[in-house]
Amino acid sequence: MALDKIGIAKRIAQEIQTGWYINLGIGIPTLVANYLPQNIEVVLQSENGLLGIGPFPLEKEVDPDLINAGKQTITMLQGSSLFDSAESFGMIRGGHVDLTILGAMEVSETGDIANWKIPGKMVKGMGGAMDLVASADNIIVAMQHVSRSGNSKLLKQCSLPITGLNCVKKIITDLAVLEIASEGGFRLLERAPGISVEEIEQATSGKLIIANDIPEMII
Amino acid sequence: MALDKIGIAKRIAQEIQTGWYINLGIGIPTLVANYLPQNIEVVLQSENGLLGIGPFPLEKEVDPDLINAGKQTITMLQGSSLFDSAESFGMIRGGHVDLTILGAMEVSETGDIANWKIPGKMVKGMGGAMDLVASADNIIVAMQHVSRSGNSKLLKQCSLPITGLNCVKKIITDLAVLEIASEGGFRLLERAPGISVEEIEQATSGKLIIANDIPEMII
Amino acid sequence: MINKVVENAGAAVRDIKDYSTLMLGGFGLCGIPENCITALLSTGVKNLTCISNNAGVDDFGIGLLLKTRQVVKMISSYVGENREFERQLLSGELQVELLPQGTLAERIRAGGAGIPAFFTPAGVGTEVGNGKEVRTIDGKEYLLESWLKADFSLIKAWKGDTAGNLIFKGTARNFNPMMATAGKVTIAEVEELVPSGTLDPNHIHTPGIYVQRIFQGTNYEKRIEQYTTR
Amino acid sequence: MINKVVENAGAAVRDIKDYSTLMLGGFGLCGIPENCITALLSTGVKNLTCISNNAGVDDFGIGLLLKTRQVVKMISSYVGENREFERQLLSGELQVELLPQGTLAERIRAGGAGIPAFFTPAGVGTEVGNGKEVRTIDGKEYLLESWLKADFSLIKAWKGDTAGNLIFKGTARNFNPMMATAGKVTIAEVEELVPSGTLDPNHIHTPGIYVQRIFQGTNYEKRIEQYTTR
Repeated sequence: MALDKIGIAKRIAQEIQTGWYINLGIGIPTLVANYLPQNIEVVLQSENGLLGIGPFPLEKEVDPDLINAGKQTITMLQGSSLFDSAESFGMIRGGHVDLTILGAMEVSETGDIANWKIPGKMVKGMGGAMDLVASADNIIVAMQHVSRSGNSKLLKQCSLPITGLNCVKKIITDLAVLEIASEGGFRLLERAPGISVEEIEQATSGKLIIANDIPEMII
Repeated sequence: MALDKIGIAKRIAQEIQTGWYINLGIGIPTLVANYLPQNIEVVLQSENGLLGIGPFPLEKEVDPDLINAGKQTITMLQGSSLFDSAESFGMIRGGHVDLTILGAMEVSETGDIANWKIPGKMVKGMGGAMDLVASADNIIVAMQHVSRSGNSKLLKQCSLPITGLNCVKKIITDLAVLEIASEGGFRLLERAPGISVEEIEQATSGKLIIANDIPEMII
Repeated sequence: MINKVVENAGAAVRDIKDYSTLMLGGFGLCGIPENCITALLSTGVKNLTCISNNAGVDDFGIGLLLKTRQVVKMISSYVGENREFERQLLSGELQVELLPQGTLAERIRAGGAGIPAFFTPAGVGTEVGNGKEVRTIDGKEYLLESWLKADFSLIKAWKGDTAGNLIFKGTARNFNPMMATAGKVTIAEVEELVPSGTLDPNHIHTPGIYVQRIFQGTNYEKRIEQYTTR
Repeated sequence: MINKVVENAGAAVRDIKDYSTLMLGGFGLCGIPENCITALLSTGVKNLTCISNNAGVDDFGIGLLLKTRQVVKMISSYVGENREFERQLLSGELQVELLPQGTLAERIRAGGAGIPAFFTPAGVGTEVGNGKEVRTIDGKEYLLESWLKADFSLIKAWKGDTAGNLIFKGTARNFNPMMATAGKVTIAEVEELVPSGTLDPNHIHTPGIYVQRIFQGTNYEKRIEQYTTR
C-alpha cells in the first residue's frame, strides 16, 4: 500500500544521522522532526534566523516574535542561536547545513527540481528554495510519486520552471525510495510495503533503473 | 612658523561637523580627538570593531580586550557598539563613515595617496588604509609638508606604491591647508601663521594653485 | 552620542515622496514596521517600489499599502499569503521581481556594505538567471548579482537607544539588520526606546551609524499568521 | 544539542598536518587563540600557511610560530610589529601576501558564506590589483576578489557553550566570527565553557553550526601591545 504523509516522513527520518544540521521545508519535511530516532541529536535550522527549532509552543508560550519559515509559532531548544537572514543564507550557501529536505512538483532523472511556479497559475515565489538546492550537498525530496491529476512527478525532464539543476540526491515518495544515478535515471532502492516494482515503473515517467532484487521499506 | 603636530591636529579639528562618524588614522589623526570643539557630537570608529572610542583608560580601567586600531588600550563611550571586522569594513566600504583622516608619505596633485610601503625598506602592510581611501567620500590627509630628507610630499605624481587613486579631498600640513582642485593641482586655501606663500611654493613640488589673497589659519 | 530621535511615525516618514524605493523589514508578519506602514497610509504617498521578503497579508502589513494602490513594484522572495497581491500581479497592475531569499538578503547586505556585485549559486539554470552573467568558478556555476539600495529603509526593532543602536528579538530580526545598512535614510521604530548608554555594546545587533531616525512605536498588534500550538 | 567539546588544545589541534592552511583570529594580540598556538609549537607541524590580520610580535602570538619556522606563508593586512617577520620576508624565507584589511575580512566572510567572488573598490590602481579583473560599475572601478577558506580555523572567544555557540568580548571579536565560518574544521578556545542552554540565543555572535571543536582554554596572558593610559 502507498505510504501516507506520515509514512513518508518516517522513512525520511531513517536517513538522518546524529550530529547533522538540517533544514526542513514546509509540508511533509516538517513532519520528519516528529519521527527522529531517540538516540540521535540533530539541530533544525529555520532559514528566517534560528538554529534549534523546538516543538510547537503551549498556548501560554506562544510568541509572535518566534516563528518558523512556514510562519508557524515555535519554541527554541536549549543551545539555540538567533541570527539575521544574511547570516542564515550564508550558512546555507556556505555548505554548513548537512541535509535539506524539501517538497517538489517535479524531479528530473538528472536531479533537476521544479517546485516554485506554475506559469499563469501560481505565483508565490521561490522563497529560500533556490538557495537551498543550489548549495546543499545532500538534498532529499519528499513528495507524492504521482500528481493529483495522475501524472508522474519523476520525469525525463521537468516541464515546470526549474528551481535548481542536478541537485537532488534522493527521492522518497509514497511508493518508493530512489536515488539519482550519476549517469542519469532514477535508481530504485526500496519499494513501499506491498507496492510492486511494476506499479513503480508505471508511476515513473523518467528512466527507472532496477536491480534484480528491490527490498521493501522497513517503516 | 610651521605648525607642530598639535597645531595640525587643532586645525583639522575645525573641519569636523556635529553628527559625523569619523575614522582617525594612527599618528596626528588620533590627536585630533583631543581638540574637537565642545559643542559638537561625533562618533569615532575604530576599524577593529568599535563605534564610540572614549579617552584612554585610567590604569584600573585597562582591558586587554579593548584596543583601538593602533593597538592602544582604550575605553568606550556611552552608546558605543561592538562588531566584527567584516561589519566594520562594511561600514567603511558602504560609505557610512563621514570622514576619514589619515597620514601620508606622498600625495599627488590629482589626489592619489601613497602611505603604505617603501619598496625594499618598509613592508608593514596597508592595514585598513586601502579600504578607507577607496570608499570614503571625504578624506583629509594630515602630514608634514616636506619629508625628513627635505623632499616635498606634495607631488605631481606619487613615486611610492599607491594606496588609492583620486581620493584625497584636502591636505592639512605644518605649512598650509590645501584642497585637490577638480582640474588637478593643489589649491592653496590657508597659510600656517607666519608662513609666506613663497615658502609654501618652495615646499610644494606639484602644481600649486594660488588665488590673490591667501588667509592665515586661525588656530 | 548623536541623537537620532524623532517624535513619531508621522514625523519619521514625512519626507518619503512618490516614486521612492523603500525597504521594509520583516519575515511574514514577524518584525514588520507596523507604525511606519500605518503612517504611509496616512501620507498617501504613491508609486512606491517596496523591497521586502514578503508582501504581508490582505489586511495587514504591506498588504495594506497594496490595497490602497500605493505600491507600483514589489521586490520579494515569497508572496504566497496575499490574494490581493496575486490579483494585481496577474492583472498587470503591479510589477513584481521575485528573487531567491538568500540572494535578496545578500544583495541588500551588499548594498549596505559597498559591494556592488557578487557571485552566488542560487538560481543558476532557472529564469532568475535570465540576462545575468554566469561564471564557472572551481567547477561550479554562479550568477553575478548586484547590490540593492533604498531611498528609505523602514526597520522594526525590539529595543533601541537614542543613538540609533538596535537590538532585535527572536526571529523578528530577519531582514531588518541588512536593510538598516542599505537605506540612504534608515528609520527605526522600536518597542522600547532607551537612553544612549543603556544597552550593552556587546549585545547590539545594528550599530547606530546605520540609523538616521528612531522613534518609540505604539500599539503593536504583532499579528500571528499561523498560530500553532502543540 | 550536539556536543563539540574536546579535552584541551592538544586534542583540538592533533590532526593539523604539514602544509595545512590555517586561519587565526585576532587583531594585533587581542583575541588571538593563545592555547592553540602553544599547542602547535608542541606538535611541531610545519609548512603552514597562516591567514591572520597580523603576525603577532617577536615573542608572542603567531610570532612564536615564525621563530620556530613552522610558517611558510602568511596572508595578512598589517605586519609592522614583528621584526623576525620582516627579516624572514626580506630574506625570502617567508612568502607573504598582503591584502587590504577590509578585503581580507570580506574574502573570509565570502569563504564561509558560499560567495566565490565579489567586487570591492579597495586596491584599485594599486599593486593589490595586479592580475585581478577590474570592472566599472555605476561609474566607479572595482576589483574582483575571491573567497578564502582554511583547513582549520583557530578561534578565540570569551564564552562558549558545549554546542559550540560563541560570544566574544570587546574588540577581541574582530576577525574571529568570519574565520569561524570559513574553516573546514573550526576549533574554538574559550575563557569560559558553559553548558548548552546557558547563553541567551539572542546574544550569540557565532552560532555553533560553524564550530566543530571547542575547549576551555587556560592561562590566558592577553598581552597588551600598546599599554596606554590617560
